[in-house]
Amino acid sequence: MSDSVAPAKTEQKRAINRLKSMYPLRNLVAQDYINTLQASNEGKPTVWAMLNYWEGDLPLKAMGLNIVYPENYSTLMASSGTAEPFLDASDSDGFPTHMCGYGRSTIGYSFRMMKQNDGKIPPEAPMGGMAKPTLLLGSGIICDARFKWFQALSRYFDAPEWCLEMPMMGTFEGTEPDLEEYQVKFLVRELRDFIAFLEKLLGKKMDWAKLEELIEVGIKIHETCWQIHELRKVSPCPMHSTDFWSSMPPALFFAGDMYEALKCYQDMLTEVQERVKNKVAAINYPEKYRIVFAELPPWHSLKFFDNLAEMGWNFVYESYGYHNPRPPDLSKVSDPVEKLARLSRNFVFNVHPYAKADGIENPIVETYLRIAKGWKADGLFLHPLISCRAASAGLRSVQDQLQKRLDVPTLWVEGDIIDKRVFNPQETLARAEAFEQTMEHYRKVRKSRGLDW
Amino acid sequence: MAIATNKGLSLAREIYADRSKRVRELRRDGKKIVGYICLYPPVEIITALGLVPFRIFGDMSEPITAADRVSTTMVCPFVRSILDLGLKGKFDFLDGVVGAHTCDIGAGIILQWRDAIKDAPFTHLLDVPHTDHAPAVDYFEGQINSFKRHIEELAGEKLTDDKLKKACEMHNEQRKLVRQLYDLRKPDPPLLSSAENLEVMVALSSLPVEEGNSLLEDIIQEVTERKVKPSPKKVRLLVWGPVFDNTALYDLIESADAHVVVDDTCVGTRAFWADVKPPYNLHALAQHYLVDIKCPRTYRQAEPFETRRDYDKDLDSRFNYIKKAIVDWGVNGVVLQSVKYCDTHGYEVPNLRHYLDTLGIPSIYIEHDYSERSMAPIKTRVEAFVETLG
Amino acid sequence: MSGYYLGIDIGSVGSKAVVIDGSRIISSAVIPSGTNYATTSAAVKAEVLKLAGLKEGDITASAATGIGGRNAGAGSYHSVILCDARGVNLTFPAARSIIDIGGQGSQLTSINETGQVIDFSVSEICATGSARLLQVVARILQIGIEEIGPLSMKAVRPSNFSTSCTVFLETEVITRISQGDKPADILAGIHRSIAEKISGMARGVALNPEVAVIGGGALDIGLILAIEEKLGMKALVPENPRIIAALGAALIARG
Amino acid sequence: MDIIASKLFFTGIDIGSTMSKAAVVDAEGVMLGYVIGPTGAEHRRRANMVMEDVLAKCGVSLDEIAYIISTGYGRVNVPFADKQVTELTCHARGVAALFPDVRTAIDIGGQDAKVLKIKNGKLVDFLTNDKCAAGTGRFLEVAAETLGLELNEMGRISLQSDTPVKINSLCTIFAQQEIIASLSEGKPLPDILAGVYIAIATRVVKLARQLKVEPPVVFTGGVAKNGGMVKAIEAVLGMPVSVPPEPLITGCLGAAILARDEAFKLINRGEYKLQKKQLSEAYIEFTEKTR
Repeated sequence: MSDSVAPAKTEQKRAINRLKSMYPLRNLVAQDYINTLQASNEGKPTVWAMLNYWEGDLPLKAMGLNIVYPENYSTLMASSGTAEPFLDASDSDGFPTHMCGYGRSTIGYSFRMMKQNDGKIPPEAPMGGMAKPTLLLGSGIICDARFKWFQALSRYFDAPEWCLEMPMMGTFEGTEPDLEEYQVKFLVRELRDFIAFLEKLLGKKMDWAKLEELIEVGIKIHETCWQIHELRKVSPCPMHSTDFWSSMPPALFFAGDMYEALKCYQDMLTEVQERVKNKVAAINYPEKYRIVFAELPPWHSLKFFDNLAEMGWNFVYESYGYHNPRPPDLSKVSDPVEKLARLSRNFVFNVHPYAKADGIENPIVETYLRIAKGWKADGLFLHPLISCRAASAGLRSVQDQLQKRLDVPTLWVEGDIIDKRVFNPQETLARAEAFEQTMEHYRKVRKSRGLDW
Repeated sequence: MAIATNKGLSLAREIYADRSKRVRELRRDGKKIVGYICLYPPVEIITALGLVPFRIFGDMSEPITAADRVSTTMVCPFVRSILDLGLKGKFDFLDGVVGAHTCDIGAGIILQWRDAIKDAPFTHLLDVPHTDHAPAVDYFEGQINSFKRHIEELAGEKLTDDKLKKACEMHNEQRKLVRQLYDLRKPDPPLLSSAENLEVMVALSSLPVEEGNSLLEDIIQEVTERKVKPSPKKVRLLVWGPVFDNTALYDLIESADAHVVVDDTCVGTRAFWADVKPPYNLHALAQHYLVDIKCPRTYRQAEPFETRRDYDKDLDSRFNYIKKAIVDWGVNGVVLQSVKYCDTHGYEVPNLRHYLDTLGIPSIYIEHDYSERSMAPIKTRVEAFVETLG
Repeated sequence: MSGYYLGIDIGSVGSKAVVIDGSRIISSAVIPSGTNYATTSAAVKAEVLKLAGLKEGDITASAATGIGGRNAGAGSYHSVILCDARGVNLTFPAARSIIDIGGQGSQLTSINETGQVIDFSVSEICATGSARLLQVVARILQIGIEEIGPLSMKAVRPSNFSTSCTVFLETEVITRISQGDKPADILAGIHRSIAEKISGMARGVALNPEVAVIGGGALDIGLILAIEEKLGMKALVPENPRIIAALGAALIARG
Repeated sequence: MDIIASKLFFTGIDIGSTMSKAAVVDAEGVMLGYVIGPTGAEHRRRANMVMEDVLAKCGVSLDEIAYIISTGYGRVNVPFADKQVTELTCHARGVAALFPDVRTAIDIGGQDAKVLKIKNGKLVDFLTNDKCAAGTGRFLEVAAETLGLELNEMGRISLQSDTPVKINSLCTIFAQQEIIASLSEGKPLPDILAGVYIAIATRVVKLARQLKVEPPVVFTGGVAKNGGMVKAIEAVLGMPVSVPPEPLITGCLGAAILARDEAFKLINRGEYKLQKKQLSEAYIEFTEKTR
C-alpha cells in the first residue's frame, strides 16, 4: 500500500504529521494551570512541585491538591517567547547567570510576583500564570537544581517545603540484588513521613483508597505509553518527537485529570496502531533518516523540526528522562506506599538498568545504546545546553560510545532550553545537510558489521 | 619514615607543590593509595583498612585540553580539571578511586573514570542522599556499608570495630589539630597567612592521617614560636564557597591589604568543624558526613516537619555556623567565591548575602573558572571591596 | 560533463570564487568581504568571470557557501563542511581529514575516499580558535598578515595567554608588549592557543592522516607548524588554501 | 592655613585600557584641568607623558604636587604615584564630586562596564563585567569599524531610528557578523546602530539591576559621550540618566580628590613627611605649622 504513505495534499501544510490524539493531552496541562488559579482564588492550597517521578504527584492528588510544575511552566515561557524578562529578573536579584534556565526563569517569576507586583501574578506571565504556592515540593532526583532551586525560593514565599528523596541512577553500587529491598524500605519510610507531613499541614487524613486507585490508573497510563513508544520502533515511525513532547505531561507528572489522561493515551495508542497498520509516517515526507534526540529540546524553536522533516528526518525517540519505563508488576504488593515506592524507584532503575555485562558502566550511555538499537537510529541529534549541567555533562560519552559500539554518528548542536540566542536554526540546517552524508556512510559501515539497520 | 629532610611549614609547602610525592613513596613501600573525590567518602574506613586516603583535586595551573573529549565545556571546571588530569595519566599512582554523589557532576567523575580513564582498578561511587532526614541517614549508612564491603576486597582484610574506632580517633585528632591551626589566625594580625594555611590543608589531604597529625603538631609549634609574623592589614575576611585548593586567590586577597582569617570552603574548615561521635560505627559515620558536615549540597530546614517557613529563621538555621566564625575570628567582610557552573553553591548566593546583610557584614561574590588565569580580573574587584570596607 | 560551474564562498574576512569546467579550475578570485554580502558576491563573481574570460551566461550552474553565501544569488547554498569535503577531495585525493581555519570559526571534517563527509565538528558560540585572532594581533603589532608566520618562527619562549576571548586577548597582547614580550613570542603563543583549541575540537572526529589544512589560517606557516606539533602529524596545505570551499561549491554545482 | 593650602595641588592619573586621563585639583578639591590621551602599549611612558601634559595645562610644577594617586587597569605602571586605588573607588568619588546626590553610576569603558552604588559620596557596592567584551565600548568600536563609520557620528545617526534591529549574539565577534547580515538584508543604518546600542545597554542594565538601581543615575565612561547610547540606556533602564560634561575623567578626578583627602589625612596625623621624600618648601612649612 505504497499510496498510503503519501499524505493527502490538503495536509501538506505542515511537514510533521501530528497525531490528532496529541491535542487533548496537550490541553490537559492547560487545565492544571486554570484549576490551580481558581483554587488559589478560593483560598484552597496549591502546590509548586518539581518533577518527582510520581512519588509526590500521587499523594498530592489523592489529598485533592492542585499542582503546577515550575519546570513545565518555564518551557511554556520559552515556547511563548516570554522567558527573557524573567531570566533578567533572576539575574537582578543576584542569582548567578550560569545556572539552570528553568530555575532562573521561575525564580525571576517569583521575584516579579512577590517583590515587584505585590504578590500578584505578573501581567506578562503566559497561561495566566502560576498561583502563589502554599507548599513547595522539591525533589532529589536527576539534578541538584531540583532541590536547591526550590530552597532558594524561600526568599520569596513563606510556603513550607518538603524535599523528596530518591536513590541515584543505575550504577552497580545501586543495583546489587540485595540493595533493592533496602532502597524500597528507604523510600517507604520517606513517603510515610511525607504523607504524615501533608496530613499535619492540611489538617486532614490521607485518602488511602483514593491513593491506591490513582496508583492503579497511573500504572495503566504508563503501560499504555510504553506500548505507544514501542510501536515507534517500526519504519516509518508513526509518532514524531514533537508529539511526544507535547503529550508527555499527563504521564510524566500526571498533569490534568488522570482518568481522562488514560482515555486520551488509549486513543493515542489506537491512532498509532492505525498508522502502523497503514504505514503512515510521522512526517509528510518519505522517512529517509531515523533520528534520536537527546536531551532537552529547544522549546523556543520547535518549528525547526518541520524543516528537518522536509528533509526526510523523522525523530523516532527522545529524552530518556521524560519517558516512563514499563511499570513493574505490583499486583502482589498490598501496601499503597510500597507500591508507590516501587513504581517510582522503577524509573531510576529501569530507565537505567545497569548493564555491566556489556562492559559499559555508565547508565546514560547504556540507555542511549539501547534506544539507538531498539529504534534503529541513523543518527543522534545531541543538544547540549548552556544552562543545564545534568543533561549535558555525559553527552560526550554518549557520542563516543554510540560511534564506537554501534557506528551511529552524532550531530552536535549547542543550544539552550530557554535562551534562544544561542541556537542558530539556519546554520544547523546547513550542517544537517552535511550530516546526511555522515549518516549514509555509517549506514554502510553498520551493514558491513552485520548490524540490521 | 622516608621524608625526614623537611619539616613543618616548609614540608607542607613541599607537599603542596608536589602532592603525589609522598604517596608515591608509600606505594613503592607496598601501601595502597585510594583517591577520593569531595569530602563525603568516609576516610576513616580507608584508613582503618590500612589504605592511604588521597583527596583528588584538579590543577588550576594546568589548561584543560584532554577533558573536552569526555565532557562538555559547560560543566564545573573543577570536575573537568580532574578528568583532564586523569586522561593525562596524572593519577597513575592510585589503586582505587572513590567518588560520591554529592553533586551530579561530581558523581559523574566516577562514571567517566570507568569509561575513559580506567587508571585505578578499584572504583566506587557512594550515593549520598539529599536531606538530613532520619531515613536518609539510615540509607546512607547502608551505602557506607556496601562501600565497606567493596573496599575490603581491595584491602584484602575485614574492617573490625577496633580498627574503625582507632581510625576515627586519629581523624578526630586531626580535626582537633586543624581547629587549633585555625585558632592561630584569631589574633590580629594572624600568626599565619591564609596561603600558608591552605598549603597545610592541601598537604593534609595528601598524607596518611598519622603523618598529617604530626605535621600539624610541628606546624602549630613552629608558628607559635616564630619571630617573623604577618604584618597588620586593614580588614579581616572570611572566604566561603566550594573547593579552592590553590593559593592564588588567597595571595591575591592578601595583596589587597586584607587578611583571610577563616573560611567555609571544602578544602578548609568544612570537614573539620565536627568530630565523628562515639560509638564509632557506620551509623556514626553516616550521621557525621550527612548531617554534621555543613555543605549546601544537603537540603536542611530549621526543623523537620515544619508547616510554616520563616525566611530569616531558615537562613539562620542554615548559616549560623558562619555567623559564629565571623564573631570568633573578628571578621569584617566576606568573600563568596564559587566555581562557574556550580549549582549547589550558586543558588545559595543571594540568600547567604542577605543573611550577611542582616548581620551587617559586607560581602562580595566572585565567580572563577578554577584556573589560575581567571584570578587576574578578580584582583580589582577584591581591592575595591577592601577599599569599601576601609 | 561540459559547461562551466561557479562556486562562491562569502566568508567573514574574504570572499572567494572559483570557476571550473568538467574537471579543472579555470579561474579563481579572492577579494576582501565588504559590509554587504550581495555587493561583495557580485564583485567577486565579476572578477572570477573576467579572469576566466567568461560571461555570466556561460555558467551552467552555481553554488554558494560561507556566512554570506545565502546572499550570493547562486543556484544553491551548502554548508562549508560539504564544500570543504569536495574541494579537498579534488585537491588532495589522499586526504581523510580537513581542518578549515576560517575568519570567525573553524571546522574539522573527516571524509572518505570519495569525499563523503564521515564526521565533523564545528567551533561554536565564541570566536576563539579562529583566524580572526591573528588579524587582530597583526594589527596591534603593525605587521602584515603575511609576516605573521615567518616572524613567529623566530620565537624563543612563546607567550602564555590567560584569556581565550578574541576581544580581551587584544588587551592582553598589549600588556605583554609592555612587559617586554617579543612579537615573535606573542605570535607563537597565539598560534599555540589556536592549535590547542582546534585539537580540542578533534575529539569525536577521528583525525586520520592525511590531514589537509585550509582556510585563511592555512596561509600562516607558523600556525601550520603549531597544528602539526599539536596533532603530531604532517599537514597538507594547498597552494591557495582560501579557495578550497569555493572550489567545493563549484564541484557541488557541477553535480 | 588658607594661604598655604592654596599652594597645594593633587593629581589623579587613570590609565585605562584605551585612554589615559589625568586631572589636577587644588586644596579645595576644585579641578584645575585635565588631559586625555590614548593608552599605548607602553604604560609607563604614557603615565609620564600624561603627567607632564596635565601639569603644563594647569600651569603647575611637579614640586607643587603634594600627592598622586594612580588608578585604572594600568595603575601599577605609574612609578611616581604615592598610592594606587582601584578605578571603582575613584569613579565613585569623581562622580559624587560632580553629582553629590548620585546613588547609582554606570560606567562603560573600552573593555569593561561597571555599575557602582554610591551612598554619601562613597562607594558601597559594585559589579563589573570582566569576562566578555560584549556590553563594552569595544563592541561599539567593532561596530564602527564594520560599518566604516567614525565613532562620534554613530550616535547621531542612530537617533533617527525607531525600529532598532535585534542583535542576538553573545559574542562581539559574532555580533559583527550579525551587523553585516543586517546590512546585506538591506536594513537601514540607523536601525542597525540603534540595535547595537540596545544590545550594549541591555547587557549593562542587566548588571545594574543586580545592584537595584536607585536614582539619580549618572552615566560615565567614553561611551557616555554618545547620544545614541545615552538614549538606549535610558530606554532600557526606564529612567533618566545624567552625563557629566566630560564623562571620561570621573576616574582621574576621583583619584585626584582622593589624593587630596589622603594627603590631608597624613598631614593632620603628622605623617606626611615620612611619605613624601621630595617635599616642596610649602609643604614643609605647612606641616611644621600644623604641628
